[in-house]
Amino acid sequence: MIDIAPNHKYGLSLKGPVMPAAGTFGFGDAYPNLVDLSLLGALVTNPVSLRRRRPARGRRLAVHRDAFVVHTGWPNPGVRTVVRDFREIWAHLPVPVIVHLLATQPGELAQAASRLSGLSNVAGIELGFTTGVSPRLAVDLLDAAREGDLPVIAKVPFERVDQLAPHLARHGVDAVTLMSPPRAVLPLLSTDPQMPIARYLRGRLYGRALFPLLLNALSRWAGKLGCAVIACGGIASPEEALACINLGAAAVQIDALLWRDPWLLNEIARGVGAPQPLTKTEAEAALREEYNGEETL
Amino acid sequence: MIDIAPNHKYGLSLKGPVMPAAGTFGFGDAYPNLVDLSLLGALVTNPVSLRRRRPARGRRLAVHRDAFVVHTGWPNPGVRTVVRDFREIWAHLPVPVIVHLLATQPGELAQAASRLSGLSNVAGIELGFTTGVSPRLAVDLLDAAREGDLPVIAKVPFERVDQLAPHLARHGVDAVTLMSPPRAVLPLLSTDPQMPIARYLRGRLYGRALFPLLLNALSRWAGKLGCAVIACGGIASPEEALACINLGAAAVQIDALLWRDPWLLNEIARGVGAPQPLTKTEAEAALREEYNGEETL
Amino acid sequence: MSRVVRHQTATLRYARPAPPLWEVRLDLNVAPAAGTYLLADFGGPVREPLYPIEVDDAGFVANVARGHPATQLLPGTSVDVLGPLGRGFRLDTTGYALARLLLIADVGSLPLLRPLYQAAPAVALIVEATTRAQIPSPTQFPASLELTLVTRDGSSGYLGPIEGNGSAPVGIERAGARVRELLLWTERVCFACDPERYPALAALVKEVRLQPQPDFAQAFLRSSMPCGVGVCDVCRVVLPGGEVRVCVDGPVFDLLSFLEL
Amino acid sequence: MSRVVRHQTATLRYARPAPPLWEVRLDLNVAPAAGTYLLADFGGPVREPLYPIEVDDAGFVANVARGHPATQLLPGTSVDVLGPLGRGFRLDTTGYALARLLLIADVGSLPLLRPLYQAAPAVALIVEATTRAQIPSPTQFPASLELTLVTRDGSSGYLGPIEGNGSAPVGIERAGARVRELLLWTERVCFACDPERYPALAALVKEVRLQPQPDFAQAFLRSSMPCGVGVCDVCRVVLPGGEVRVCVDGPVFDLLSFLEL
Ligand SMILES: Cc1cc2nc3c(=O)[nH]c(=O)nc-3n(C[C@H](O)[C@H](O)[C@H](O)COP(=O)(O)OP(=O)(O)OC[C@H]3O[C@@H](n4cnc5c(N)ncnc54)[C@H](O)[C@@H]3O)c2cc1C
Ligand SMILES: Cc1cc2nc3c(=O)[nH]c(=O)nc-3n(C[C@H](O)[C@H](O)[C@H](O)COP(=O)(O)OP(=O)(O)OC[C@H]3O[C@@H](n4cnc5c(N)ncnc54)[C@H](O)[C@@H]3O)c2cc1C
Ligand SMILES: Cc1cc2nc3c(=O)[nH]c(=O)nc-3n(C[C@H](O)[C@H](O)[C@H](O)COP(=O)(O)O)c2cc1C
Ligand SMILES: Cc1cc2nc3c(=O)[nH]c(=O)nc-3n(C[C@H](O)[C@H](O)[C@H](O)COP(=O)(O)O)c2cc1C
Ligand code: FES
Ligand code: FES
Repeated sequence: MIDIAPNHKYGLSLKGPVMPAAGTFGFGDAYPNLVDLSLLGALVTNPVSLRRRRPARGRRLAVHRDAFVVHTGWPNPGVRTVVRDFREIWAHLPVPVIVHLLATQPGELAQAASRLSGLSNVAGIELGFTTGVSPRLAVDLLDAAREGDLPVIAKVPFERVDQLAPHLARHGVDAVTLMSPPRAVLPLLSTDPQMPIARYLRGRLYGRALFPLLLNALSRWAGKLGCAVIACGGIASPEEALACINLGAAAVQIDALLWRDPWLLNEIARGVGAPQPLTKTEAEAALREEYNGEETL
Repeated sequence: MIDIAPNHKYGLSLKGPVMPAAGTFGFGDAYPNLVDLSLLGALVTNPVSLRRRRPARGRRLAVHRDAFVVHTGWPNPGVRTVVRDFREIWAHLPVPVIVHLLATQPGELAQAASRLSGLSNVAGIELGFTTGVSPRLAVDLLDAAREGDLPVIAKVPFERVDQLAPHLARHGVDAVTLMSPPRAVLPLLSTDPQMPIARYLRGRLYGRALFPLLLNALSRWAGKLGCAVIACGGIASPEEALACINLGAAAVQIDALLWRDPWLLNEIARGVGAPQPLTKTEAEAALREEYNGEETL
Repeated sequence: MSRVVRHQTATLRYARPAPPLWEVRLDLNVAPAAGTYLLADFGGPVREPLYPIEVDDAGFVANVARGHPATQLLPGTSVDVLGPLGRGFRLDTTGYALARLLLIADVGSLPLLRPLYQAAPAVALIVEATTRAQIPSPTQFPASLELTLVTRDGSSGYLGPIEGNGSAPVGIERAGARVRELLLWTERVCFACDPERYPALAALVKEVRLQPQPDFAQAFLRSSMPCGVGVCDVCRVVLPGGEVRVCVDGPVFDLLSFLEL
Repeated sequence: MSRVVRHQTATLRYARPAPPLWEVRLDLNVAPAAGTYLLADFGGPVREPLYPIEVDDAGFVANVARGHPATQLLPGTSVDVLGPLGRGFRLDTTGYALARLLLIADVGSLPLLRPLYQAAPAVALIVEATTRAQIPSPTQFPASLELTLVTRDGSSGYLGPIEGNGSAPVGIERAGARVRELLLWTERVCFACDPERYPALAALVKEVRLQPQPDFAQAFLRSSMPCGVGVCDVCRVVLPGGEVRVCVDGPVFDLLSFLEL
């Protein structure tokens, strides 16, 4: 068992290090025959807000080579309806459920978090922040989420890892997920030859190219925060999951790449087994940069 | 002609919007028969420091799908030797030369910049910063570079665009290049089955996946800084160059993708011609996000 | 909502030009019904929907864009597919066999209705194009199909649009009366048009049939669908009749979901 | 420094297993000399170096790793290549034809010297392996080649390492004397070994030949080479003899550049 919230009164124990990322796997019932949930460490739900959110309009997917941009606006029916529709399903899943809450306003977040207290098999909250969240608001949101009694994981936007990860760790977050996807923009090509690029799509970036960016974030922060770190971003094989765990990640989330290959979740869970991260010294040695002497003359 | 430094006493006029990125094209003599320099707007040199820098040791390239990480430590023989070896070549190139200077320490940078004054056909300086440069040091470096009399372009590290681009613009930089490549890490697989990931390589990330990240940076800053913006990051076709120009980029740099296809420089130069960016209103319309109403209830 | 998701290995039989698109044929154990789809892995970072435009026991044909990676595959190549997925056209829910079926399509979306050309003893098809040149030759349709051609410029057949009203220039006939006649005649009508027209088409159906049964009129809706199982929310849209996910609630919807209230 | 860079379209003739690697043959107008290389575009984000291990008028053979995209290509596929690039082995710079040539290789790098097997009337080859099982069968070498086998464990041929000294167990012979003898005999020596050994091998050559001519001993150096024209600095290394770029200054260097001072 891996406890990713050892300082929390309940803790948050996982049988294994692999879980789906918020927004990629629904609420637990989408792949009944393609994914064996019992091989996973946890189920992370799609993002949920206090109130209902409506889907964005217009084109919402743009593919560019090995990467793609998704923009949905995180539609969801609101926490009350989600709990009503899924609490029974969650109670009977073979793995603990971590509910991803969209964190905008502390008062609302506290209400949403309190609705998750005492639900059978709901074992933690993961917070999603907007990219522009200030460090102060992020801490207020963390405190609000802790008004419920569940361990709280903060999923930190890619652009803000260096600023928010240590700050939230200092303020007692139970674990940190590095990282929510970068914001990105792609042109939407039109058929009008006069105006071939009439629109751009801004959204979250997914794809295998996130992986080297994730490893960079891990190499800077895993093992240095005093709390567990969960790796998320373009992981697509057991080897890549192990490369994250070696750098100190306690667990890994598989993101939108599982839409193409849902069985990736099980393949990675089987492939990594119950791995041991490198020691701090080993990790430092593995990352040491090799220079041939600095400026001379 | 495109003047990317209209407020500078000499200006910096380009015949066209396409140029190579620093570190990808050498000093002007590497592709004599594969690239017609006269189709370009400028030549940006490889990075140069005041003193000689030695190459990094060990493995320096790691490829991951569509992306790759490069770590060189920017070796170069120092500005004096570079000027000695290339001033004649530069003087006879059919395009103006922009020398990329590695900016670490203001005193050294001022010396390096002053060595470039008065060189025939050297028309500008582009500054490269370390990722961790503080805003204050960045401005000190900018001021140091301006002690020479050439227009100064600041190439802003990917991770620091939001912080440094507006700051340097307020302090009077002539133009900004968005963006120098993200830092990234990849595992170097070893043949030892006991320790398959014995080393990681940290370096600059290149590849087509940078393009959606570049467009995001442009969409946030081009047209809002009061100075010219040069786009750099994963551009690989005339369409992609136009997508940058539409968002307000005055010029584009083609980066390490040209190692595979050096003729890309000419293809893109021919393909974009003398393009017109969208008006501000058009660009805003093209970027408008489409939501279906915000939270309700 | 929970449903089994089939995972199959299809075999590419051929890929050939069918201007302006290409046609690919895939052999497959469980072939898709009209209006359902498969999510195929052609090497990109997301799967792509394939909509059947011809179906038989051994597989199906779908259209892809020119230059699509499928057009480069050799016959015999294995293609990993999820599906069939989604809710297709529903022709047999009323307990008795359908005798009369009406199909209405833009010329661009017409292939999506092709699997329905012989779905009932009497099938009528209304095709609308911008102008005459776009209309496929009548020899491309089965003789049994009762064909009505409509153009937006009146250059051939009736003058469109299908949902339009008003008078026509001398010598040209408006589509309106003919469309209404067929809507009264049919037991079901299946649409494959630009979705922006569905609200007006829904209003037309409502006006002609007064109280149409659920699914009397059905409309095909295209969308990006990276997951196909309802988790990614890329295909989630707000219709006047409620919020839906195209991948699992569609791609075929009751046209009346588009009726603006 | 400025030099013309050739851009060619090669044709893949075959790709076949040659355990532990694969062999690919490319047809090409200007074929590479021994020790030079081509940068081939196999669809990845950077080009990959191909080193010739067999060359004839119509093209060349190179090794690639198992699972490499080239192993999936069909015969006849076009491959975009830059080159030949770099400075290869230099056998004819002294103005007269070479009579005696010595080749020295680790078993792993041995194929790189294969194009030199008949480069002179008398060619001697010293191959070193860790153990007997790694040594290729003698039938794989031309009969004209004078072959010396060395193993690190003494399980076959002489006891290595080539650059080593000291006494050997009874019944086993050290490579040292034999290597020295051949070094005295030859007019040129070409190395393809683990580069970490080059400083010691350079010292050995220096010791045996006292004042070797430039390029008397030449050593092949492998490197990642994304650009091949000296601009990216990925292949720039500091040798004791000075800073070099493997792609344009090599891949074949005077072994004495590795001599530690
Ligand atoms: C009408 C409307 C409806 C909306 N509905 C939704 C919705 O349904 N769902 C939803 O998720 N959002 C929604 N949004 C929010 C939207 O996606 C943006 O997050 C919001 O518009 C903030 O954008 P902005 O233009 O103020 O600033 P932005 O430019 O988007 O930035 C917001 C903040 O994030 C920071 N930031 C952004 N990117 C970076 C970066 N790369 N690096 C560092 N900091 C960064 C900025 O500095 C700023 O403080 C809606 C917005 C509007 C106007
Ligand atoms: C012996 C030695 C030799 C060196 N030689 C060279 C050389 O030849 N060439 C060369 O280029 N460099 C060289 N360096 C510098 C090296 O590449 C790093 O830049 C340097 O080590 C700083 O690293 P750090 O561990 O202090 O912090 P790092 O973690 O590397 O970060 C340095 C700064 O950048 C900020 N930063 C880094 N990444 C991000 C990010 N993603 N987002 C926001 N901020 C970020 C950090 O907050 C910090 O302030 C050398 C370093 C050493 C130790
Ligand atoms: C309540 C709320 C929560 C958000 N959480 C995240 C998050 O966890 N990760 C992220 O990248 N962006 C987050 N964002 C900010 C982004 O602007 C964007 O809305 C979000 O990523 C959803 O992506 P999309 O709207 O492009 O589909 C959030 C925005 C809101 C309004
Ligand atoms: C003098 C100096 C200048 C630098 N300029 C840049 C730059 O322009 N862009 C960048 O991404 N990193 C820059 N860096 C910071 C990085 O740490 C890194 O050294 C540089 O990108 C070179 O990449 P590499 O060492 O991985 O090859 C610079 C570092 C130094 C010491
Ligand atoms: S395609 Fe993912 S929810 Fe419909
Ligand atoms: S391969 Fe680029 S400098 Fe040698």
